[in-house]
Amino acid sequence: KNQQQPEPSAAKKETVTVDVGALRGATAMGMIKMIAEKPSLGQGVEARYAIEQSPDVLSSKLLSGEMELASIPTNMAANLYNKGVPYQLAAMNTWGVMYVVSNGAAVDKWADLKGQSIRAVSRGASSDVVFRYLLSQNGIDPDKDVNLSYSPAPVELAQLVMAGKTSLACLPEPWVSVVLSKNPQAKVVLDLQQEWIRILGNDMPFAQTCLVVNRDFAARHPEVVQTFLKEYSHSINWVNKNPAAAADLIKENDIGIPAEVAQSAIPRCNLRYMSSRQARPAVEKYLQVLMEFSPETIGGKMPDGNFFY
Amino acid sequence: METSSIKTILVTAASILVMVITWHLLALMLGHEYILPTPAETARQMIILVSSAGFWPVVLATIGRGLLGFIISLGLGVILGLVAGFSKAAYWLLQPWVTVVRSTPVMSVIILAIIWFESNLVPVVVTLLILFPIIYGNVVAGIMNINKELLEMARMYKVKTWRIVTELYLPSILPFLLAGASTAMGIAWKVIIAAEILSQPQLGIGTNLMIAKIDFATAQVFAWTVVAIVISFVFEYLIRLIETRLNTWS
Amino acid sequence: METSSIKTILVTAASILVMVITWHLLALMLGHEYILPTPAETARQMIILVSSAGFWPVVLATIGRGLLGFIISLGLGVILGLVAGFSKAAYWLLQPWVTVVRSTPVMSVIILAIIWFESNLVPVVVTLLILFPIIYGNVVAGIMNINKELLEMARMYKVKTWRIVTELYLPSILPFLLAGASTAMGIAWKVIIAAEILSQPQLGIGTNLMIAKIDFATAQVFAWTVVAIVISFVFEYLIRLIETRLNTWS
Amino acid sequence: MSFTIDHVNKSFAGLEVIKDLFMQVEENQIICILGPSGAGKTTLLNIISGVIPADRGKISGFADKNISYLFQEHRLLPWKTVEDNIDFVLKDKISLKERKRIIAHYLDMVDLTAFSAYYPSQLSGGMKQRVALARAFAYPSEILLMDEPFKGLDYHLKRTLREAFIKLWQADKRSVFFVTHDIEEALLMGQEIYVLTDRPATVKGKVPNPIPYYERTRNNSALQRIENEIHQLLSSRV
Amino acid sequence: MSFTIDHVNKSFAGLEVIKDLFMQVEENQIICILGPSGAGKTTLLNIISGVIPADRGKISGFADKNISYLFQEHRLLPWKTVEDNIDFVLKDKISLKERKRIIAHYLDMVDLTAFSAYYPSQLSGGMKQRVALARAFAYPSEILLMDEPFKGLDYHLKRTLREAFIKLWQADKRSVFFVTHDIEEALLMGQEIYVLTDRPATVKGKVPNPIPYYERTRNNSALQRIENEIHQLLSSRV
Ligand SMILES: Nc1ncnc2c1ncn2[C@@H]1O[C@H](COP(=O)(O)OP(=O)(O)OP(=O)(O)O)[C@@H](O)[C@H]1O
Ligand SMILES: Nc1ncnc2c1ncn2[C@@H]1O[C@H](COP(=O)(O)OP(=O)(O)OP(=O)(O)O)[C@@H](O)[C@H]1O
Ligand SMILES: [Mg+2]
Ligand SMILES: [Mg+2]
Repeated sequence: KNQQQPEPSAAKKETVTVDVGALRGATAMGMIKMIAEKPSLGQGVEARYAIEQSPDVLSSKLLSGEMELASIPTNMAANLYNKGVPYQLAAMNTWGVMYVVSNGAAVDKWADLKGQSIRAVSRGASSDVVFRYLLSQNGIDPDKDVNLSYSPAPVELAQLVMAGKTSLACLPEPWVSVVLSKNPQAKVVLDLQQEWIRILGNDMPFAQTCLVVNRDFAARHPEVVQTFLKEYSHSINWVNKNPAAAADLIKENDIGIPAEVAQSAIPRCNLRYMSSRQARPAVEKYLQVLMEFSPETIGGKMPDGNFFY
Repeated sequence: METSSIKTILVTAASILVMVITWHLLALMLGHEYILPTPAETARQMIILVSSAGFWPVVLATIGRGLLGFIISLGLGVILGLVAGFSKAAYWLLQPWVTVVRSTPVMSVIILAIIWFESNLVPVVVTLLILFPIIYGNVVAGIMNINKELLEMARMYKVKTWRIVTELYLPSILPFLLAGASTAMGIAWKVIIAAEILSQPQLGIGTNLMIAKIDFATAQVFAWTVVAIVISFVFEYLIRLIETRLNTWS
Repeated sequence: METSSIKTILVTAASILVMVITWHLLALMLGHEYILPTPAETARQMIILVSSAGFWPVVLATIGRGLLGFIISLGLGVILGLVAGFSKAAYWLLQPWVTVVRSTPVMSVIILAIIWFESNLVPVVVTLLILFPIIYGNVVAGIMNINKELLEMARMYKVKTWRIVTELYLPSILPFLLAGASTAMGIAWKVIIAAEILSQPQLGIGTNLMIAKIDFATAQVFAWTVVAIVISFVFEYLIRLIETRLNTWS
Repeated sequence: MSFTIDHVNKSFAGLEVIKDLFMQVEENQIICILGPSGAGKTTLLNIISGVIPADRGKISGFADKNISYLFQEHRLLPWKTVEDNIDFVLKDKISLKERKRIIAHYLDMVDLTAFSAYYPSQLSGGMKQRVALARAFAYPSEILLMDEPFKGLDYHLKRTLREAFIKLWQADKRSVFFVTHDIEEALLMGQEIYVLTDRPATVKGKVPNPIPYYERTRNNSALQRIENEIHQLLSSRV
Repeated sequence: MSFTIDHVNKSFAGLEVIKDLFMQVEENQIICILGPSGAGKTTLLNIISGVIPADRGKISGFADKNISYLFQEHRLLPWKTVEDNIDFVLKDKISLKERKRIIAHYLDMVDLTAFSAYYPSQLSGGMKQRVALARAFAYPSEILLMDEPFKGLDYHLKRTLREAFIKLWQADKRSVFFVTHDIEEALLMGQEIYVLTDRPATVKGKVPNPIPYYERTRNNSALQRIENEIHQLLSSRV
């Protein structure tokens, strides 16, 4: 479907289609201005934004190389790279959206979690690994000292918290905001991002999601990628500065975030554009932790330097 | 007949009433609309849904997929079932494939399905994976339970094989086939919606149900659920009509 | 008997071989291990899996859930099926409930299931929602097809109702029941795994399969899938054994 | 006490099968019923037994009685052995020990002792008929409805069973309604022989047969007269 | 050409049913077979027809022939009407028009013209038997295997059918193997009457019956002699 030719200069009229994907939810948030306004990425370049609702659909498009650019979890990017799927980390966009929400449980420091029942999302996923890592760094054995149970998706967990059926939940944004808006009892008690910074002494929280670019596409159309990254960084900055306006766009474009909470969710989403070179140390730190704790989540090894675009 | 069908309707209505009341009480008990909305709230949402412009295309898309999956399952189930019923060798040849189709988790092959088929067809394929074994199993059981004496008679009178199949085997397995078909038809809607949730076609009850779910519009989730149940009711009724039409002889 | 069972094994083995070769060729064609691993790679993963310490508890947990779901479905299906088969009124009372159970998408009620049951039991409940209608439908069909002359005979000779149920109805519906049970048993593993993916219990093939899947450890996904298929094979064989033991008379 | 079948009518979807059929018979008699194939004999027994209702007319004397109905088809449970098929109708009524004795007794009578553990599918046509016969005899009843009980049996067996039946009846008199196509059988067994018309069945005539059983032999001239009477009745037009 | 059943043996799970049974019969004859219930007559017909194989022994002359087998049970398809049940065995062999004619002819012969659109479940026992009979007659065959064809029929119908059958056979001679329990029937129909022993069945004796059909009446003394011979054979011990 990419009608490009080997030498773009030879056929300038040729249109280039750029498929950009993200999963419904926070990963799509920073992109909302682009989704809404579809800024030009160059002459004859047509960008198509697909916000996938089903992780399987997004996965299948990445595995079959159908996407040129996509916003996905960083560990998934590393994993795909390690498996030989031709995607590179183009830029960082989100630095952690994980919070512990309490629904009546008296918790305000990590030690308070000991002996508690906590619900989290998706056993074995990177967010789970990070949570377990932070627990164990605080001297809490995730398998013994707490009673962890899981929901398949954040929606169900959010519903449980809203209904007061669980007293502690480790939730991602924007579901945190949803819960807070619907259940006045609920409050954020712990911020996994801050805890990460505290424990690892980094200046950045964990590198949760990133933008990947198809390697072949990047090689063929570097200028398109450059333009995209510029627009993307714009978009993220704009969202951070104009949460209300961003919320309006989110409402208009339905990216799976309940419009009422988008505005309050944005500050907690830690959206920040960072080029891949700049982000590399933080990303590697993050991947290193995953590597130690659960190597499968990043494909069994640390990605080499070519991972970074 | 007249009074008994009135009775039937009354009993069914009473049963539905009890169900709705139970639902209402449970909803009150739970007290959280976003977990279990009341029937009234669901009804309100349903009215909004049904009167919205996009309703029928969505419903028809799902019905189309369900029917397609069902018909392919029926065709494959009957043909392969007959083949397996006829020949022991064919049975044992097919058995591993049927077992694989029957027990392979959808999750394991969903990515393959999405890559190989377009998102409109994935639910059809997934439905096939559940409905086909139901129909196949019942057809094979029907053949195993065929009246061997009638078969001997037909062979003795040198009736052509295709006549034996269509005029002796098919009517014999009909009760099994109808049981399988009616169960399959009932389950089809649940399965097709689950598959639509996985593959997210543009139009589909599953797609809408998932969107409603993510938006915590639980009443809307239940409204779509009721739509699915109503579809199931309608097709169940159709199958029952076919059943009585086919069974004039006993 | 001896030679025919050897033949059976050969035919089945040949069929499995063809399947594995097809799989291998498809895997080569696709050329991406993370989309479709080769049988060899899957086998390697299986060996790693089976020899790991956590393997058996996981498998046993899933088998336990599957069996529990199956047995409850069987019990409910047979009892309610008999009740519905006996009395038209009961049938019409139950019908709406069965339709609802049969066609309600799991997604719509998963949250209720999570609230009402613990995560170990949720898969059992979800399995029930699919297996019960299969067995119920077949039992009802079996009763509809009961030999009315035998029934008249039993009534004439004033045989007690519970004897009529156990000694006339049950053997009569056996072919239908076995067809339903064997289909249900086959589908059970697929369903239980899907449900484990939804409820994520600590131990369970579905939980592990899902983790492998989000890690793109596709060979491991397929290894777990093969485990599910093997379980299905084993239980299919057990059902067949029961079938031949129960059917000594024809 | 007596039985009355009082102007019974029965139609199946417009086909008149029984029309104004009237019978009044004494208790504890063997009533033989002759009539063309498809006349309505089985339908009559079905009405008497309550298996199907009459359209019009009344029957009296049969209510609350235990009835052994030997159906026209054997109606054996295919998944039960010969023994268990008989036991099926005796259970909960008779003690185990007594049941064993009764079953053994009647299996011996129909010459199937060696086949007590056989399933119906392993029996010959006549053998299945005999099991059904043994079941009807074994069941403790006041009324016996028998629809061609000895069909498919050979000459000798028929005679043996006929004689055994008479002996049984003499020892313990029950009311028997005996449908047959065999005129000789009717002559040898019946105390009253009803001849039915062709469909719609009604009583064409009834021939009493007061000859004591021990005198009913081939050359008994009184019996021959009755036989002629029956033959005349059968061939007469109404 | 002739048929040979050459020392055939058959056992079912240890139960010896047919033992060294030998028969040699000419073509186009009516062979009647008498024997006790459960002897092995049906088993013999099943072996002849190829439904079941013999354990030992050979049968010859039957291969490649079209056989009309009137089974001991009616074996009608419950979902087909009387007419369609007969049509079922004629289709693809005979043109539609001819089939209609044949079906009408034989339904008339068994007196079921009015019931051509009935389903088996709506027929009486004797009527079902007659449909099976019509089907066997209608099917174009060289060999007729008939297992108690006239059972369950009334006296008059039996006679009519017997006569129709003889007439049919005289017009178009076929080889008939006719199992019956009715000695009179065997006498009136058979050209050779085989009497079998009780299980295990073997030939106890064979009685030729050369009397032409028009002379076979009740008072024919030659026929009575044959009857006596058969009675003696039946009661003799081997
Ligand atoms: N499948 C079988 N398994 C075991 N025994 C069998 C089977 N089929 C027939 N038999 C036995 O073979 C014997 C002969 O049966 P067959 O049906 O040939 O008798 P028959 O002479 O036709 O008797 P009838 O006059 O009662 O029809 C019987 O004792 C029967 O129990
Ligand atoms: N369910 C039914 N529907 C329609 N017609 C029926 C039904 N049952 C019986 N009949 C008709 O009723 C008539 C009498 O049947 P019945 O069985 O009483 O005859 P019968 O006298 O017992 O004959 P046979 O001696 O052949 O057994 C037959 O013509 C039959 O076709
Ligand atoms: Mg009758
Ligand atoms: Mg026989």
